[in-house]
Amino acid sequence: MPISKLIERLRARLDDPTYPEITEWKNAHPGGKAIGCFPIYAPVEMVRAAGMLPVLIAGAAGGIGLDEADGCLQSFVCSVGRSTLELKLDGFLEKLDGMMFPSICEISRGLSGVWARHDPGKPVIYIHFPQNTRSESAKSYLMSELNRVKDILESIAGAPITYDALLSSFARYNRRAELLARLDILRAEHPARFSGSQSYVLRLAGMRIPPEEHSAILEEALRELEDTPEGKTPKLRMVMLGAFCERPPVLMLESIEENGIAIVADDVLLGQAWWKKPLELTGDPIENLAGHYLGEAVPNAVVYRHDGRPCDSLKLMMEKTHADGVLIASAKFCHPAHHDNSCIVRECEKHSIPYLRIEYEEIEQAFESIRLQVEALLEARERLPFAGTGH
Amino acid sequence: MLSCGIDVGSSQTKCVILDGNAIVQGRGLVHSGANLLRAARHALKEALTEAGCEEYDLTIAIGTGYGRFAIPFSHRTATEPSCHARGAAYRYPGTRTVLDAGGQNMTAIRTNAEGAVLDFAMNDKCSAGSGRFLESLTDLLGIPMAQLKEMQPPSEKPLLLTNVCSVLAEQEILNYLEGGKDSEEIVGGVFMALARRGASLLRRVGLEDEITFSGGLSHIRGMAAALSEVLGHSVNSGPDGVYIGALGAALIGLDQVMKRTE
Amino acid sequence: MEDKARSAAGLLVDRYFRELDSEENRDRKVVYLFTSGGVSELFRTFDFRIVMPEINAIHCARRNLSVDLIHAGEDLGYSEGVCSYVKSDLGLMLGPTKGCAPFGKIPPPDLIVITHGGCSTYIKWAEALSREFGCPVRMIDVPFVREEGATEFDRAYVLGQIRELIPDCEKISGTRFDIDKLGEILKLTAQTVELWIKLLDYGKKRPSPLDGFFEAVFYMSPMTLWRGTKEAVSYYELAVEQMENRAKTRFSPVQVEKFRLLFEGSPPWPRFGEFGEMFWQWGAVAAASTYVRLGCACEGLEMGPENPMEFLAYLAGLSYYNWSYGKKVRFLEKLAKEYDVDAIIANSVRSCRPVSIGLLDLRNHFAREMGIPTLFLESDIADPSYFSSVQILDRVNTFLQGLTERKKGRPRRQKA
Amino acid sequence: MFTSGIDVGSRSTKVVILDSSGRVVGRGLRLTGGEPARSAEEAYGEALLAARLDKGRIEAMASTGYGRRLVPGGDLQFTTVTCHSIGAHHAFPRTRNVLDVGALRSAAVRLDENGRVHRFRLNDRCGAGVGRFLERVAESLEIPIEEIGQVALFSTSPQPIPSVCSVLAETEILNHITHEDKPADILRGVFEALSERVASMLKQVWIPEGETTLTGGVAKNAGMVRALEDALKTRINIHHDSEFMGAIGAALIAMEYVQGRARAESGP
Repeated sequence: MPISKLIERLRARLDDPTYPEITEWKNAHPGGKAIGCFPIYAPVEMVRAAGMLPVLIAGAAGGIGLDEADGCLQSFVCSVGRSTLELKLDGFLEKLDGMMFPSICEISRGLSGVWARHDPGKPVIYIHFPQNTRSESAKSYLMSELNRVKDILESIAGAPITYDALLSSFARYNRRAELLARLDILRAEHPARFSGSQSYVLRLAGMRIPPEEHSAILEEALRELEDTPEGKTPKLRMVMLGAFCERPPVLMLESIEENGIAIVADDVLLGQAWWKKPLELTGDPIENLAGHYLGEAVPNAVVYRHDGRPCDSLKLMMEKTHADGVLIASAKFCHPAHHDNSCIVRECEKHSIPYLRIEYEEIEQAFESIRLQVEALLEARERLPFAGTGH
Repeated sequence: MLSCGIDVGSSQTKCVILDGNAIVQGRGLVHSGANLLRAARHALKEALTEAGCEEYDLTIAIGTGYGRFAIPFSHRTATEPSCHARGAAYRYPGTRTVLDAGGQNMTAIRTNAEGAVLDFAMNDKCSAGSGRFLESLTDLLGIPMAQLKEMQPPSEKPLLLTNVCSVLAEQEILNYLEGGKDSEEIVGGVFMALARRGASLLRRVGLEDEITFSGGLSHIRGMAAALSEVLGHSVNSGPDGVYIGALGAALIGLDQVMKRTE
Repeated sequence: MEDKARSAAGLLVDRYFRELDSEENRDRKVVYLFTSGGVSELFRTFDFRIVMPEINAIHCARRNLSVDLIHAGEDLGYSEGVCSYVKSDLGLMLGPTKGCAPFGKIPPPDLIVITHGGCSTYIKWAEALSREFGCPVRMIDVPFVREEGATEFDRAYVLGQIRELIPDCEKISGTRFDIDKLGEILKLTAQTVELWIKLLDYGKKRPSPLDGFFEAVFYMSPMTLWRGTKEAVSYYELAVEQMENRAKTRFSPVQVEKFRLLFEGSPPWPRFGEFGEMFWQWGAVAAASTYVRLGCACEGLEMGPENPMEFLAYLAGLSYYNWSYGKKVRFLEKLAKEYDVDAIIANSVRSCRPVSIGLLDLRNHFAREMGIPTLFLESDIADPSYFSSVQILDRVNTFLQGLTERKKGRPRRQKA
Repeated sequence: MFTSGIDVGSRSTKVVILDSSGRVVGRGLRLTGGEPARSAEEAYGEALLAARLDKGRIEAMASTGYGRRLVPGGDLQFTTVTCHSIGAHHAFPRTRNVLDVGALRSAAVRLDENGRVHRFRLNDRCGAGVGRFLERVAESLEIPIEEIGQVALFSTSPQPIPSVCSVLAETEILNHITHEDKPADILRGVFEALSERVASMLKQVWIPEGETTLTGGVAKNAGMVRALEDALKTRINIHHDSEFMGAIGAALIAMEYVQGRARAESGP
């Protein structure tokens, strides 16, 4: 079916808080278990290798009010944190057989603790990814963590996770990463054919299904895009940074793009594009995974980098995609993003790169002030002739 | 013997006068405005006239509400939750849980048959001012309060307002207005949003039958309806809900006098 | 009764800041170290001058300097959502003041050590400082402590990182590592910790001779700034002695002790005095608080300084704010019991997630399941604009009046 | 040749009609309320009446403000950021910093040498709703909104309002009222607190050389202006039409549009 149709179809069920995909998968795989994973990156490869379904649980994206969660988390906690808990408290996550929280930030750490209180009896797995990535002891520590998680996952799955299973799971995720990369290139080259919001929907579709099924969708998309006609050329090509954890609403990207801005690259759903290069398919998979995390994770705001330059990813993206400007889009109350943004802003000012600094919330449904800023930016760039004549 | 309770709230000032048998003799309700002392006096005057007596007839006067310290003629002050618990337990004897929704704060209170506060939870700092919010909503939408009071929560899926902050909620509403939503829908959405917030506060202290809705918002029919819809449970509420705080204060006054006479 | 311990602590604080930039210390190297999980002893061994950015922020806040510094921080591009400690410290160091605080000049760093103990903001904070001062950054990543406690792997990881720090410290400080010196320093630390716990334990007496929060935070400064020195030991000997005298005379900081409270959460520094008054005027004393124990005296030492490096790694893991929700709750239950408190006050501070996440669940746990009245409050550690006196006072009064009524033998609460 | 600009704000709707020299010949003002389209229609009628013109004489019309899309017959639609900047620069050609303080939203704009928008910021979460807040304060103090500015000038000891949140600030104000503090002092405190917020927003785009112009209804508030000048340590341009600046900007755009069209028709 044409890409627009495909997107439409995927979008229809994107934010269904009842997670029908899990039910379908469990029906198709009797006795199968599903593990929820809080953003950004949790060892999904391992979950899949255990024959279980890893599900990215990144909030409810506006489907529900946060009334229960507001009784547990203060209003200065990011929406993804609050709405993820809301899903739990509203009973939407009963289908999950366990929940994983990576050590990305205080919210994730905190939730891992509170979660058990609201979901007694079900395993809550907190995994501490070493922040001191260049310490000699980091690798052995991460391996011990991964092995600890492996044991828990095995006990949930009721079956051991073999090395072969791990390696073939790696292969599946490598495949998906490769397809995503091809789509990224296509988008950067033909934003008028394949928009940022479309690419985003394609990636969102992968949150609740196994990587191989996601890959199938991506392949279909690639086929369709071959002979999709070009739309009208965008007024401005921008990369979007800072939205690596909390999902920006699809509607937000659309209302940005409908004004003639093309989002040619972004860091949303970063977990899907977590590796700089494919996972090794030989040797000790646990060691591969640990080594890969310490060496080959993409630069991001929640893994400390000793060269300590949050702007690396910016420069990289802009060169790769010939972007004109930067859309600094961070979730409200996302500390890691807010810190890095101040550097990115300074970088943009220094090289006089046009930029826009916007804040969003996953639960938002109206984007007037964002649209206002986008339009104002474009009006300013279109250099209305009379400005300055001063009469 | 007469006991008087005065509840000086952020937007309204209420007064209730009880006789020795705790029968309501007179009530007063005025806009608080900038001069709380004046407001208290006016409310008291209204109540006195209705009770057909003079200020010196009052055996005791108890003040409550934000402006409770501004009332020179009150002998003692009590906090809102104590008064609302006491008042609610008296007005609706089955009461075990109270939601007091006023101009500034929403408070959920768990109480017992005697109307003592067992536990209470107040709204998050960032969701203060819900009552005032409804007021400002009226001029944002250009519909009078009287009309707002008659409006009902939506039957089908209500508009979802995501902001707890009333300032940002106003912007959200503007976005909806621009999106062509009509006032009915928006007011309904606001009712539901406030009700849901109240419900989650109530759950924080533990829902226990019966539930009584008191304070300034409680006599807005739509709000009460929305609250019981959200809770899926009937809620005591009525036009006199706004007086419950003052009633409680007056009852606490009676207790005082009784103790003294013992 | 005058509070000798408090004035002595004040003098030690002043001396600390004075010596940071004093003439005779100019040639000693400077390390910036983050408090929570920070192992100052290691750097004492190399005779570093130790600057603690959080402590700078606290002292700016206590002296009501934060507002301007926070604005300075925001002018650097840090948004309204960012931690107010970070903004005021960066405002102080990188803003117009360029590190000159009224309580002393903060020297620029030769080395910055991130102790990632419970707060990833430290990382960003350190990055910002190193960008400005162009000095090396090292890290001690202390794994989040799960309910079942730190594992051998956690400790091995921390130990490994500390070992790796030594060559850098030697290079920068130009001093060779002397494990015996470290051992001596750690002995002093162990003594200090034992004395500190002894001091806090006086809160168990009725009436409590000290306020375990509103007074103890001031007694805490030497624990943070002078850990591992003779000064610290002799200070706490003096403080313990004062408490002993107070106890003998049944002295209570609130004259007549009416309520015993347990405080969870950080102090709202800019309005701390006002905050304390709200409770003291009701005769409510903090028998205990978690904040004063967060450094390294949470539950007392389960291990001695015999093996210095292992002990160091152990100390790094004791940061309360690096504990998971479950572990915190168990600890609070223990304190509530041992200190026999009437109620718990949970103060959520907007800036600090590690402190605040879970406080509402904690309130519900204690108020509903445990039947211990618990008040939830909101303010901030350094930004006074998030301290709404009227709102907080109203809540405190309501809460304590409720306690009074319950004490008056009003009907006991039924279990929810 | 006449053009018109309509600024549909969250609180009030403003309309101006300009003649070809860019002079304002007619103004219209209405509360926006629940039906922006109607309010705009009425304000437009008022402006036409004041200008003694009939619709036919208006060659082009541009709209701005939150309700710009709701206005019938607006040929052109532009953001408040652009329109206020153009208006401000038209009124004070040396303007480099524009501050538009509206009822719910505020914007700070830096213009380049040619008066084009260079950088801008919108108010952050807790800084929102300045204009609305002032209305509520005036209401709770029972002083007409037009007068609060003057009243504050008589303050002798301003009362601090530390809260950034206008909702909580209201409770603090209430508290001052209970303690019977002088309205002048309360208001002065409010203005100082608000200016702090607005100033910190402007500072993010601030350029010291060049003038600063304040637009929007708040500009008529002497007390607020004074407080802002103190906070920014600079003089601020205030135009007697500050409230209409957005509309004027829009009308100027409409004029350029007409002239551009004319040039295009006459050909090269």
